[in-house]
Amino acid sequence: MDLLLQVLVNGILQGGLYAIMALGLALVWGVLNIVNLAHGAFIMLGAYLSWYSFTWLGLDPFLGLPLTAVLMFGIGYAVQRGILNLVARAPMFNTLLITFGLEVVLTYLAQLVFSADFRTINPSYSGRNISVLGLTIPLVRLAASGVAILLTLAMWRFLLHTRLGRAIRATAQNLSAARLHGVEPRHLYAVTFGLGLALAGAAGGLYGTVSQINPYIGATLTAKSFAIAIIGGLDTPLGVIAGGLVLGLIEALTTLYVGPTFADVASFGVLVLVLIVRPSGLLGRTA
Amino acid sequence: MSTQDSPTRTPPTGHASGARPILEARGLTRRFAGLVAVHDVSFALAPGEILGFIGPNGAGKTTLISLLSGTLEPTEGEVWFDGRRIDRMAAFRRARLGIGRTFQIMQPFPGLPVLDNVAVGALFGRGQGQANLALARESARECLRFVGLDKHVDHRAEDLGGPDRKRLELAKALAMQPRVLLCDEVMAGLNLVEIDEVIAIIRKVRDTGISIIVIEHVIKAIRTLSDRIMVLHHGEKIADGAPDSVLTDSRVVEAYLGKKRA
Amino acid sequence: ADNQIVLGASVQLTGPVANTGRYYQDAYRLAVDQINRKGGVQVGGKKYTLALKIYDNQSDVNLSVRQYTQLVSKDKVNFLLGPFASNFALADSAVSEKYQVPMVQGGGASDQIFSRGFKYVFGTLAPASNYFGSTIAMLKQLKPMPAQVALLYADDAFDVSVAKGTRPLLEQAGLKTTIDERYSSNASDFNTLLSQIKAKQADAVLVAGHETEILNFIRQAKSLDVSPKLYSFTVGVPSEDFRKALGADAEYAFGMSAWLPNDTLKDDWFGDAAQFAQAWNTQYHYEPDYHAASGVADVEAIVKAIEKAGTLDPKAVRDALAASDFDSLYGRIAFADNGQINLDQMVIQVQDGQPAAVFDGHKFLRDAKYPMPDWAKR
Amino acid sequence: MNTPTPPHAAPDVLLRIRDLSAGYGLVQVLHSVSLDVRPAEFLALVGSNGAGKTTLLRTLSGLLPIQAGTIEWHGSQSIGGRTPDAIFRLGIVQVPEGRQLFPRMSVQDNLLMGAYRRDDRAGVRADLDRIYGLFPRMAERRCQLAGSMSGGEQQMCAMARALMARPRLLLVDEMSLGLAPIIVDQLMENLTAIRDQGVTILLVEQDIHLALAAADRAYVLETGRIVREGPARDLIEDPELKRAYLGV
Amino acid sequence: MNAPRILLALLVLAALALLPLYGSDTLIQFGISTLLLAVLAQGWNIIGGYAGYPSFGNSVFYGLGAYGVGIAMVQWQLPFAAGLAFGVVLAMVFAICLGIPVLRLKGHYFAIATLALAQVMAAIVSNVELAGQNIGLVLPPLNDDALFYELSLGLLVIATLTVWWLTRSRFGFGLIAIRENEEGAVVMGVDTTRYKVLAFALAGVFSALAGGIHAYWITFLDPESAFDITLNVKMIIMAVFGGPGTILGPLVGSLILSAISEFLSSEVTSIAGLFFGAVIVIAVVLMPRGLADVARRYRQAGWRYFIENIRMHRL
Ligand SMILES: Nc1ncnc2c1ncn2[C@@H]1O[C@H](COP(=O)(O)OP(=O)(O)OP(=O)(O)O)[C@@H](O)[C@H]1O
Ligand SMILES: Nc1ncnc2c1ncn2[C@@H]1O[C@H](COP(=O)(O)OP(=O)(O)OP(=O)(O)O)[C@@H](O)[C@H]1O
Ligand SMILES: [Mg+2]
Ligand SMILES: [Mg+2]
Repeated sequence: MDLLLQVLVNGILQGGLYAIMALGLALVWGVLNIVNLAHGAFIMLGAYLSWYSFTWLGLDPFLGLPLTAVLMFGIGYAVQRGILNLVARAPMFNTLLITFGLEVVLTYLAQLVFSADFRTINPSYSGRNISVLGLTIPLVRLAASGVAILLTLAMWRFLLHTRLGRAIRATAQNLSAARLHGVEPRHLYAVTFGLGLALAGAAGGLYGTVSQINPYIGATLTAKSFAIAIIGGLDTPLGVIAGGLVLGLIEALTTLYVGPTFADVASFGVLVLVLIVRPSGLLGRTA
Repeated sequence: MSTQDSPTRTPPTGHASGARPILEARGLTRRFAGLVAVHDVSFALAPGEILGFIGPNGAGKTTLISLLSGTLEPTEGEVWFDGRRIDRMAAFRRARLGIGRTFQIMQPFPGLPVLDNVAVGALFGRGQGQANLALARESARECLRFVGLDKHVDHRAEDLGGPDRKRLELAKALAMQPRVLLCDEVMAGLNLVEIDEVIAIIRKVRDTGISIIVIEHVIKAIRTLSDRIMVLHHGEKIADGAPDSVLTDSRVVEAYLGKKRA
Repeated sequence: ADNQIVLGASVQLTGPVANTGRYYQDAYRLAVDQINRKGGVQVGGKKYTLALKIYDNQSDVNLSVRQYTQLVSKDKVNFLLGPFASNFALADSAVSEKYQVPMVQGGGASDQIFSRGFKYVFGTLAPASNYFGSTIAMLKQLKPMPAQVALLYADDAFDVSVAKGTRPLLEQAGLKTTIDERYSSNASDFNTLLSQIKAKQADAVLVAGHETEILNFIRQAKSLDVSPKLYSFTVGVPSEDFRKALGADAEYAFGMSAWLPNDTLKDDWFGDAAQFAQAWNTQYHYEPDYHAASGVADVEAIVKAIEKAGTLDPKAVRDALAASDFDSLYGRIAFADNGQINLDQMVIQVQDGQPAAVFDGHKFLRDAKYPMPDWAKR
Repeated sequence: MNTPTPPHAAPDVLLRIRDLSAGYGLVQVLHSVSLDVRPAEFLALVGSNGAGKTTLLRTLSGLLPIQAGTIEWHGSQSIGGRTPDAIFRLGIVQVPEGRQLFPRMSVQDNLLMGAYRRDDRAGVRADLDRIYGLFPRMAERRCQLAGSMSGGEQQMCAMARALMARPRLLLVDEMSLGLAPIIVDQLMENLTAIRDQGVTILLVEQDIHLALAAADRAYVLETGRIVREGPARDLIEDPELKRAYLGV
Repeated sequence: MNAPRILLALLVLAALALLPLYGSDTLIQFGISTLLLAVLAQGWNIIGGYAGYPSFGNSVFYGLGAYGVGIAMVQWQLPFAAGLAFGVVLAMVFAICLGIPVLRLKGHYFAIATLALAQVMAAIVSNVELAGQNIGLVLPPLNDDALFYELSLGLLVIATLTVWWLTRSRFGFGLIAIRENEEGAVVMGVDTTRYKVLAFALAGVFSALAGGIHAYWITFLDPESAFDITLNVKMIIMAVFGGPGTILGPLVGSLILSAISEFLSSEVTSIAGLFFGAVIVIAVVLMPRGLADVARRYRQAGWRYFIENIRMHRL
């Protein structure tokens, strides 16, 4: 019983991290209709930025998050304006291909610049934990999930209740109508992509506090993010939280009851099921 | 709902001629989450008849057409075609039986030449014995001539202008050699002269023995074209009968035409 | 040039396995340079220098096969050195077999490589099935002896081989296995497994996996406050990268190595293993581990065989390789009939930030820090 | 039919189009179109299918590039080369063909998108109330997703959204397409009311009767060229037009 | 196709078929892997290019084909041909059983669903005793690259002929209709489900054959290499680069990209990956409609073609 509870707690904490990993992907996908295969690579980049700000500037990884996010926003803005925008109206495959190309470039650049060494962001409190009712709750994970959920909620409020957020949603739904109402899509697209990467950057920073980092972690993270975004639905950031938690719990429970190698089978199986039964995701609205 | 032993009823309302209806709906209902788009609608279409559907926006006209053509499944009710029950039949089978439709939001094959757009109908429609591409293209050409689109056979469908697209929709449906043709607002956005042209085309189609349902908001067209008009409102049938009597019905005027036009 | 002997290899310089792949490139380079500096190779009275041709296979097996073919058929290298990792060695050894060019490889330990009856592949890593052998021998001598063992292994050919070999050893030793789980390679979340370890109170945890996973495993063990009496890992512990990434948390981790930079290991070219480690450090600014030493031994084995055969003829050199028997900085090199070396794994443990040899398969070389203290008490 | 030279632009011209050519890529649709829009007038633009009416509106809004000619706003400011959002900021607002709502946003969010470029929060609030007064149906449905409404309601929503931008020139394309007659009449009354409040209206309409009955002045566009221009009342009686568009 | 073109095609084919006589061993090996990749791209072309369903799961077929050969030859000691047949059967069963639900999804969703299937296949097979679990299967080596080369070439020719037949058959016409507008196709009588599943299965058959040949050639397979999901991206890139929905596009695309990649990995070795990524990005930006479109329109537009392309496709 205790074990089950502990495993559920693990799953939920992991789910919070998953949510923020997928949030940027879902935003970019939902709004720009770009399936960003380089998303994981950008998370990796964010993790490295965090690592450098921790080891070189001595910045606490949580305090360093805003810095990472701002840098990543700038990178995202530039990448969208300078590259992705060039194929914004080309057939769908192209964005898949171009983001794949970006992923390859980023990964290899990362290996050149950062080397293939493994890194960890290891602040003094990284291994601390608190005990509640016989359950062990890792502090950093708790904080990371907390930050993740806060950021997701903030994103939700932003999209729903601010002018810019509304414009982003509007552009997602009808580009030419948005242009006819004063939206400058080039700027807005770049801002959206920048936001997506800022979130990826934050996700990377948080990821680095609980996992090791190397140039090749991207692909797996991209795949995970897909699963989460689709299970939760692209419509609302709240869906992403749901997707993250569902995935975290499925993985934890499958590992416990069936075996760790089935965790992927189970999570991608659920993904396919959700797609077939409810393509708009668990919390998405059916059109 | 059982497929076999539903008793054959006489159509609740019908054209004067006693012939067996080619297409019949019995108690059709379609719900979308929390909304009844079509509610218990029954009607029958006699062979060679032109039946007009009108009703306010959102009344359920397009939904009804989709239930008949099979792009939507009814929540309740039955559809009969020439003595066969077809409401659970896949859309493509209905097409092969001889139900052709056009779409209010036009559905061309955008990247294909106009000719091939229509050839799809010839290859897969009721005349689908025609597995030969060349023959299919030949009959497509004929259909295009029929609707007056033969100048544009080589254009890509997406480059056509509005009215030509409407014509293309018609030609595609006709190439299937349908026995029933369902037209959803093929005249919207045309001017009066063009409307007259389309009216003439539809009449010619009827003269080849095809039964037709037309949805239209252009009152002049629906009045001249229809043998009978059925009015939907909030998914329910509120009137059904000869054009003149239906168009002066007070409920129809109030819900649809407006006092100014009565 | 006609007084050159060219050795060819395709290794992982980029891609997910690049982290370990680079040891092989660095080892081959250092060995070749050192041998040339010491006068090259004597073949039938003539002096040859060694040259190296290395390709990057981008961690792609298909590409590596192609590159080995290119090395043999187009670049006409004389002999082959190996890639890293068992699945690569498995595919690439087929090339050496086909062209009958000897390949000495120190990157693949899986038993399959040597069970195909191939004549031209030689391996300098200890057999995968016996990786945990010495560790289990040590477990029996520890006080208190661990009662319950957890065995975790990644789902790739090598680690599954390790697990397969470990199970009977555990049984013979009379140790009870409470957890025996395979996990996906690249898994980053070990929380559930760790919670199970804690719940089932496993005393000793044996993990066969990759360094990335092991880093995550240890960090998560700390944050979940899971402290078994002992844990031991197939990889990571000997490498400097591992200790740098974990810092103080690397302490107490057991591992294994067939090699440590020990001045008792004498060598013709480097003097001894300690001097070799020094040379490596000045050259590359990181510490060598057994991958590195095994890579150097590969080059040395070829050179010894050439000199013994007195010709560059691949068949003759192959036969000389099969009959190898010499001491190197890596240990005694003598291949069994299947082409694989059999070295005993030493049990090592991170003590005061350095990997220290603790147990040699039969007896303790120094005290093991056992049992591992609780995380809170470190 | 000969192209009438427009009377020399009076000082009170809001939008002056001269010799405008535009189209899609290599396809030229508009050929040397000249047209004046005066402040606070209700101007109709009619013509058969494919004449280029939509193309003209899209060019005015900056969705299509100008191939030749000039468009001047308020005497001097040129529209050529401006992006749609810049043109929108001048006060030129379009109700596009086919409504083009933001389907998965609420009615209220759609209306607020109309006010995307406005910074006066209080003013936006006030306008929202005013417009809910003008379109009571929208007030009822303010939380409904726009895409789930019926066609007529969607058209109303599109009009209301455009008004939220406080347009100085309102371009309306094919207002009546696919709408029930009763709704068409209702929207037409709304348009006249808006004009009376000082907003200039350029209405593109297939139904000539409808357009000419409500407009002050009208232009007739035929295969990309202006072929007629004058007070709407006069054009209704024009025998040539009757033959071309009314089929009599 | 006119006579000179057919003649040219035959000449090229003859030159390719005779390559083992004059080509180096590496060239032949490069040929085998390139031809097999081209088969994959061509197979993808059927479902992705013609039916418009961007499958990211064709690697599953490839893997099943490989395991068909592996299991038949290693576990049952059957001949190679029987292994190929077994692999094809596996692929067809998969295409039909999973194609029916998954082909109901569209666009990105279909892409992701198939990607997910590709992801789990490795995990599933690694639990199958018969398939050697994670350790994989080691096949008896057959040192006859010329044979593998000719087999691959033959397979590619058959795949290409099949695609050529598609373009002039009712079946292919139906697929194109589905690609252009599925809802429109249904109401015109196209049995979309059956056609899509058939296209998926057809793509699967070719991919499985390629996988089978590859497995025997490389003599070793494990779940990770057999169900390598990056293979999906590769075949799609090649097809899209050449021009999806054309007969020769995928073929030319894979030839050119393989050549570039091979050149890079032997010439600039450790930054080859970097360059390859950059080449893809640049190629997509300059010609988002594939080589086929360049071939069609380059003659009129010349170098301006690329600039026009950017102007046309950017926002
Ligand atoms: N897929 C759907 N999901 C939810 N509601 C739907 C769906 N399709 C139609 N509806 C709703 O059903 C009702 C009937 O729609 P339908 O399209 O049949 O109307 P219509 O009579 O054709 O209207 P119009 O004259 O505007 O074309 C509308 O209120 C519409 O919003
Ligand atoms: N996207 C496009 N690409 C190429 N040509 C186009 C495009 N859209 C329209 N056209 C062509 O431009 C011409 C004018 O079209 P436009 O839509 O402006 O006409 P319209 O007067 O608005 O007609 P309608 O009454 O049908 O709306 C037509 O011949 C049409 O075929
Ligand atoms: Mg309708
Ligand atoms: Mg128009």
